[in-house]
Amino acid sequence: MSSPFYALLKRDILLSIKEGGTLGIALGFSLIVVTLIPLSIGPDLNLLNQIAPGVLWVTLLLSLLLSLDRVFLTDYEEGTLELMLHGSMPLEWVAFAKALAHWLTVGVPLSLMTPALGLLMNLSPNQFGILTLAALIGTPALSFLGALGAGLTLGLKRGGLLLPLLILPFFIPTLMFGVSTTTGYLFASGNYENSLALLAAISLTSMVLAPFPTAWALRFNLN
Amino acid sequence: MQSLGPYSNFIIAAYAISIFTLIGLVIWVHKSEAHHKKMLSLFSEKD
Amino acid sequence: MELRVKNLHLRRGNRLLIKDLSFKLRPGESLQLSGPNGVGKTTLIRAIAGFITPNKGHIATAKVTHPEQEQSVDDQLLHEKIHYIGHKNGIRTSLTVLENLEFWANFYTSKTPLGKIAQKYSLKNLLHIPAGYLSQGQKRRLGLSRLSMSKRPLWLLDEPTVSLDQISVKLIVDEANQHLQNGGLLIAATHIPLEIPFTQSIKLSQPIDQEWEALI
Amino acid sequence: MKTLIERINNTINHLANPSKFLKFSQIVLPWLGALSLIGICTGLYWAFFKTPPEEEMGATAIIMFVHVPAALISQMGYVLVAISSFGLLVWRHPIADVSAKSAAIIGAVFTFLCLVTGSIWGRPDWGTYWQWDLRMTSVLVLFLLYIGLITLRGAIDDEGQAGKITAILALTGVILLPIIKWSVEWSQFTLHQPAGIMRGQVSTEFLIPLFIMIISYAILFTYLHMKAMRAEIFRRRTIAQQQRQAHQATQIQETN
Repeated sequence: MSSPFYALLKRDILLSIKEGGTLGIALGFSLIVVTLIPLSIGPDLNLLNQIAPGVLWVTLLLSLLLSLDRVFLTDYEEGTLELMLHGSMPLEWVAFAKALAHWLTVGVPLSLMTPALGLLMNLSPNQFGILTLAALIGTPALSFLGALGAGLTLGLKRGGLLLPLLILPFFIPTLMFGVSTTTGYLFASGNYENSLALLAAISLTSMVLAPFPTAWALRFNLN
Repeated sequence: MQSLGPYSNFIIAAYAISIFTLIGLVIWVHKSEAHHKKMLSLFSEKD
Repeated sequence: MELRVKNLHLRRGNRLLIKDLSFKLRPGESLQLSGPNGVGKTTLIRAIAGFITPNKGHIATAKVTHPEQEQSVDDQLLHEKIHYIGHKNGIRTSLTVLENLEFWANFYTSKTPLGKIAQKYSLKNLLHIPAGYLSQGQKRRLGLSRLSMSKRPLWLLDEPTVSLDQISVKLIVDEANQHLQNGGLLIAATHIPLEIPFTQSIKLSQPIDQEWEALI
Repeated sequence: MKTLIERINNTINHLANPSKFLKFSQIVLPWLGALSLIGICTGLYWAFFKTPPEEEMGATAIIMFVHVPAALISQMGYVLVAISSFGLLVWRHPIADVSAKSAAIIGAVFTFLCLVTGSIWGRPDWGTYWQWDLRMTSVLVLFLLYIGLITLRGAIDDEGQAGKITAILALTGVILLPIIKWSVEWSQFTLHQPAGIMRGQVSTEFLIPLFIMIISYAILFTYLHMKAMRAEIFRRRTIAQQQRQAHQATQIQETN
């Protein structure tokens, strides 16, 4: 691991602890969304159990999205991002490090929170393992594609509002494979290992490819 | 002419929407081209 | 290292700000950019810093060992040879002064002890204070401290003395002169005269008939 | 073969010059307009009066003559957006940006038409206006992508910047659209329905008018695209003139 990369990663994690905020909002948001579901469709435990995978994944997508617009914004406004262009590390690695930091500070905690949300959706504790595992494997794609969206909307006054519209369609593959992994395991209706492998493939591909257009967008925004 | 059958409403609706939207689009590009052309000649250097 | 700017054209939107600008900067030479606001000083500096792609012409560096040959290095490599001090300080207000210094030192893989840098820029007593609480002058000094972190041949200073007191201005001037004596290159845009013996000067002025032309 | 490539290259270079494009389009546009009008009228006449009713799919199959061309053109439109975006990012030519901007708006309208006609066609066939089948779903995603492109461009103030950043989104979309489609298909989310129109089950009497309609729609798209590009070029030139005059006015004020 190259040293500037590690320095940036360390700084971003330190910042998320110091500035707090975003993670709390994401966790709180996911809790309120899952609370609203039974309130809106009625407390039918069987029905809740059946729709749990879909609801939990949509909740995960939405709450992760909430914190994405901050990924580059403060650094851009304070002039740090432009100076990162002059480091020994290409901007692609900067984009990678910042997306990875986002996953570590938002994606991982949100994934670890899913069992608690599963409880509210009438899932039994022996199903929590696969739920968390799938979330952990699927969320890197969300962070890395989301960072791309954050890079695209960086120069906008209200980029945070546009970001979901641009990036949610790109989350569909993760959603599809995530839900089919969880459903496959929970209801034994299908093979879940394949879905899990594809979920991992989507995450790895996003991690490898997304930093390139992200760095491209960042360069254009420094113009 | 073939008979449109019991679903003629649907057929008419599909065609009407398509044709009116396309005509609208044609009118829009015409108007916007004419408008911007006029603006350009208005602001162009006379000399 | 030598900086070569050749037939540079820069535009912002529909306006051609810099037209056909060429100059050369050799080791130890410095260039002063002057002129009223909005004539393109910042744009020129940001173009050399690599943030703006020229519309025509090119910016390149060459090794001085072969002055006759056109040995140009591509722009990507230029990035690691530049210290850019812009309008923004590039410090994170929620981190302490020390955390900011540590990050930049690691990011630039600097070997200079941080204590020495803090001493030089009179930040020693502020190390554990969040940067957000600093005064404008202190923030500026923290930003400028990057200049001492890694040795880089080309310094681009855009209004470096903004919100600095007399002592700090002198510090910057001394640093810049030291840099030039060591064979460095310097380009500075300033309103006020600096005690730097500039070898070249470009006064960007606003011609009445400045070119406004649609890109298309 | 080589001369053909050279000729295509020359044509592209020729058209990349905005002034030459304006002249060229001025000449071509009336012909394109007339051709697409005649084509659409012929196609529709043929479809309604010369074609026996489709036996397998029922009378509503006649909707295909406006649905299938819209579906194809919506995809072609995106391909054009992507090619233009690529051209902008690689050659940095502003006319590529104008082309991408115009194609996105018109492509979005054709996608909308595809969705609406498909939905209307679905009601008698499926018993519902919206069926989450693979094709409808992927057209919906395409539509969302078009909307994203248009709103992103609209949200960025600096036009040069807007073009380049939108181009990145367009190219990302090209890579992700097939993956999205495949993921929807793979997860067996979509309902299985009988194979449709493009799988050779259409009777041959239908193919000729369908083909005429597709060609006419393509010509219409070219017509609309060229017109919109002309408008956009005029608009950008006007803005430059206005900025120049505003600037000159302040200069005169200062010298007085």
